[in-house]
Amino acid sequence: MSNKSRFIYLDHAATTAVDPRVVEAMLPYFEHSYGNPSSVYRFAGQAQEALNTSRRTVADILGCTPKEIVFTGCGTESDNLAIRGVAWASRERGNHIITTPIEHHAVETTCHQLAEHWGYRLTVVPVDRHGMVDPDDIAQAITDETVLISVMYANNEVGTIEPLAEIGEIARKRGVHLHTDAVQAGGSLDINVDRLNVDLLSLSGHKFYAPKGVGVLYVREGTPLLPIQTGGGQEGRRRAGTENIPYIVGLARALELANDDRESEAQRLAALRDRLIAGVLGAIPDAFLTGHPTQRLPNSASFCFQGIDGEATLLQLDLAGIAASSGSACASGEAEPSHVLTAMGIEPRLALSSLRLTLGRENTAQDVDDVLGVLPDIVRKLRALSPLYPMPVSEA
Amino acid sequence: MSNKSRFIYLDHAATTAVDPRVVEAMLPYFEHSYGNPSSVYRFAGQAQEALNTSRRTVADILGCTPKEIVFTGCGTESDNLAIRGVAWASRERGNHIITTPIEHHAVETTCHQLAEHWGYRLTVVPVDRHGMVDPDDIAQAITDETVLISVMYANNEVGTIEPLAEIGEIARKRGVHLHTDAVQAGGSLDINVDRLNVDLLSLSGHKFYAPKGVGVLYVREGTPLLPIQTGGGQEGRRRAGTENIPYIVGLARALELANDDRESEAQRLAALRDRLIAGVLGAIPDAFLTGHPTQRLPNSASFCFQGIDGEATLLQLDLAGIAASSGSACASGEAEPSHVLTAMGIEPRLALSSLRLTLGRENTAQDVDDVLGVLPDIVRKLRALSPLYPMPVSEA
Amino acid sequence: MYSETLIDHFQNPRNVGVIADPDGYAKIDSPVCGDLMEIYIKVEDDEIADVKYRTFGCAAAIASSSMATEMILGQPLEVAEELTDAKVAEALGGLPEAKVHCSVLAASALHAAIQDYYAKHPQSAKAEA
Amino acid sequence: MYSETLIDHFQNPRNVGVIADPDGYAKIDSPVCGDLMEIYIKVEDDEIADVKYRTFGCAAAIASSSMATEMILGQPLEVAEELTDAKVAEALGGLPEAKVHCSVLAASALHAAIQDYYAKHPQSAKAEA
Ligand SMILES: Cc1ncc(COP(=O)(O)O)c(C=O)c1O
Ligand SMILES: Cc1ncc(COP(=O)(O)O)c(C=O)c1O
Repeated sequence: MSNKSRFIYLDHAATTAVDPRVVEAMLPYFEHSYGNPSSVYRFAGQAQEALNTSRRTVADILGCTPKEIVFTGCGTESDNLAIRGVAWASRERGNHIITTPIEHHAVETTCHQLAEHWGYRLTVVPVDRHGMVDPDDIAQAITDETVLISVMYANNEVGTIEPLAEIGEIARKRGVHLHTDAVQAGGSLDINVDRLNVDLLSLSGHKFYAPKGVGVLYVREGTPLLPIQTGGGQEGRRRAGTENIPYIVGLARALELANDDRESEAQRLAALRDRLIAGVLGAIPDAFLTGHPTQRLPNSASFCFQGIDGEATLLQLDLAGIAASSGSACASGEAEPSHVLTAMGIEPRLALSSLRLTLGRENTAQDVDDVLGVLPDIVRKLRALSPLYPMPVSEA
Repeated sequence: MSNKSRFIYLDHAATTAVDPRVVEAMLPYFEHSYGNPSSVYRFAGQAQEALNTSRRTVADILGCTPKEIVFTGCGTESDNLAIRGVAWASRERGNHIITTPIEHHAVETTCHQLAEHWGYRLTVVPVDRHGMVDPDDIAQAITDETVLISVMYANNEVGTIEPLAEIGEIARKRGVHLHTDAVQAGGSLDINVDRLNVDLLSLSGHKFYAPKGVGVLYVREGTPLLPIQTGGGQEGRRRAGTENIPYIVGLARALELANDDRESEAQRLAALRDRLIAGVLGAIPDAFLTGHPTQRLPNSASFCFQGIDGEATLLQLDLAGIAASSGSACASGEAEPSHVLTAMGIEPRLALSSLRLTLGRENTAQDVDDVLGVLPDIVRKLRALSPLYPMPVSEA
Repeated sequence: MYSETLIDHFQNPRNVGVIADPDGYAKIDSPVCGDLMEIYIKVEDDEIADVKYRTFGCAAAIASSSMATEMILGQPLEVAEELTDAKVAEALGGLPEAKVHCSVLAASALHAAIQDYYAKHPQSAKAEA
Repeated sequence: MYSETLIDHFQNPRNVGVIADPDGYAKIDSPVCGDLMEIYIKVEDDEIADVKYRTFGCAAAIASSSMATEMILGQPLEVAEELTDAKVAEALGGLPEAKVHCSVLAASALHAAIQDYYAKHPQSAKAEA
């Protein structure tokens, strides 16, 4: 195995390192202020206080009241609680759910389980070739039976940002609740729930430098929700289980840190992203940007390269010290073309060639240049091996 | 507020401090080996390896294969997954569940939700005055429709240890799956799944010096289970969500540490417990031990004191620097008498007087003696205030 | 969770006890949580000359009892009658939401004892009115 | 995840290319994952005199192709015919479970090319038998 000089992490959409300041904020709650926040003695007050403060911090950033925040065990749980929770609580009202074909598995599989096992009816509205949902399609799909619309805020594979505020307006007019999976947006886009017009919003700590294993579900007051994790009365009876205080503190601290310089950092990352996109498209023939050209996450660059397999590209990059992804991390091991790319009309074999590079806090222009220094060669080499790419004339 | 000399924590059944060795084991996975275990590059191999090793460690202690271990977000989730997961996966086979009246809310509420919302039929077998289930009652309750029996291993409020192996034998003979909530037993009792004869077993890290927010569900191979948290393919498709590697590593390390000196520590704690019980019953009139006199958790002493309210006792102890509980932490805020104590036939007002003292690793004989030094006075003082306790003759 | 005033009344409750031959008496159960308060008053010249109580309940219930009796001891009956749960809670430096019902118990018991006094002493000012 | 041998064959794949006028040829699609392999053989004296391939697929697919061709180059046809996916995987130092199908692709493609050779050269040893 080649041991290249340094390690460049370009898979921030998969997960991020925990920020040292976040670790520091969490540490007191492991060995010292370890009380169970439900306990009545004063010692547990330290944990209660940490829980309350964290809830307020998150609520302030989302522009909601602390009571509307439910801390969960991860982004997946937030999505599950939103969808199953609203669907179950609304069974008397209707059994129709509207969603998109580019949702994360946490939303997609949950909707499909509701359809297969519990008789819910699902409408999956299309997306265009940039992965964009048309709000009119949502409006068309709403029926008297519709109880929930779930449209992600920003896509994890191609970075496309959906027109949530418009969809939210339609949903509100028709009296249907709107959930958004904002897991990829948390920390980098505006997540004010009123500006977004949403009733439920999912976040996951590990996408913005908090640990894996903690999430948030915002639930607008008055939204029907049957708890899906039942037991004690924690989180306003919406999510049972002894609270994970260190991670909740960590999530709040991380969201606060991200929020502090959100706009300037987004600008910095967008500039790096655009340099990366321009560099790749300039140096590599038959390379395509996937996702929307402008309405995309500031840190996300995603491509398809005619004729090669994404996993082979990944391994070559890995051997060059660069961590990248072919799309969704949790789908890996599956060899199927991405459901997101095929929904955007990308032909299955081209979809298999996808490469996602997602930038983060520690990345620099040098990192981008280093990638641009090796990627064209990697693609050329793999194409020379490929029966799906024309042989260069000189060798033919 | 009085500032007594030292702090004595006697609420280990509510939660424990994270062991410094556990914190140390977790730390590398926050800032350094932070990869998403589903990612394909070599960097993520560190996280994958940690996950595999932790799974093996836990499996070895439970006496099962690594594939039978599902890491979850807490004990509550483990209980929910066991009950809802088996019930849902068995809908074709039957809709009857058997449980006990002394289960933790994580089991109790989940069973009741199944009954109320999904048409399952519930049989709650009785317990005797010591909180003990009679295996014959379970045998009687089984019908052709029975798909699951859930009986806790050791009760969190009164410490009674249930005759699981016998119940498991009956369940196996009748082809019904047996789940046990072993959250209070983890780290202190034998949790070998074959000796216990169980098909599903729940653990929660924070009861044995790992953090709050991580649990285990053991699922015997061949047990039907519909996932209740859906999304990516993690945990053998039984529990979606990016894995919380630091906590999983921490849980495994903590279980290993507890297992290393489990028997000697249990003996030490049982001696302290017995000294505490004898001291309380000897010094305080009209005091009763709740739970089984011998078949009880080594660290658990629980009482009722005629004529006083448990919460008042707790606050007096708190003011004396002693953290104790009136029963279940997650029920606090509720003013109802414990469902566990009333199921044991304890009259509601007596049940309101309950006090639970649960010992742990850092407790010493001195701690016990300090409690014995203040508790009788506290009870005497509160009784002098109580219209439910006869006035001392001298004052009358 | 609890104020220092409340803790003080809990640890050093005022006016605990019984009055052997009270002018007014009441025993009140809390419907919410099983708390129980027994209260005795002595009335002289339409003033609360003495008050004693015993309470079964949590710290908030005990402190509310103590505070309520202290607030009305030596007061004219009509002043005592104006005592409300909110005033008791305020005097205690506030109560956690889940504990507000405890102050209601104390105020209710006191009012019941005064009613009992009026019932047994029809010649008293209020009863006359 | 991958052995050093596999990584070596992935980074320096042997026998890549096409043969303009092959004696045997096959193009095989993996039903599992969309991988695709094209293989060309030249046969002389019932031996694999030359072999070339091109593969679309992951690292395991590419390395399996490389290893499989290396294993049969210069071998008698009947030896080449005995090549199995298990032997390829073993020579690569093992494959992760999810990648075993990649070695199947390489072995299948090779066998198909040999069949193609027999079909086109009915006078060959095997075809005669
Ligand atoms: C868009 C999106 N939704 C949901 C999730 C699931 O979050 P978690 O891994 O915290 O369960 C992820 C990432 O894994 C994601 O990218
Ligand atoms: C017996 C029992 N089961 C389940 C739980 C729930 O575990 P967790 O707090 O990890 O959700 C607890 C403790 O809280 C418990 O004591």
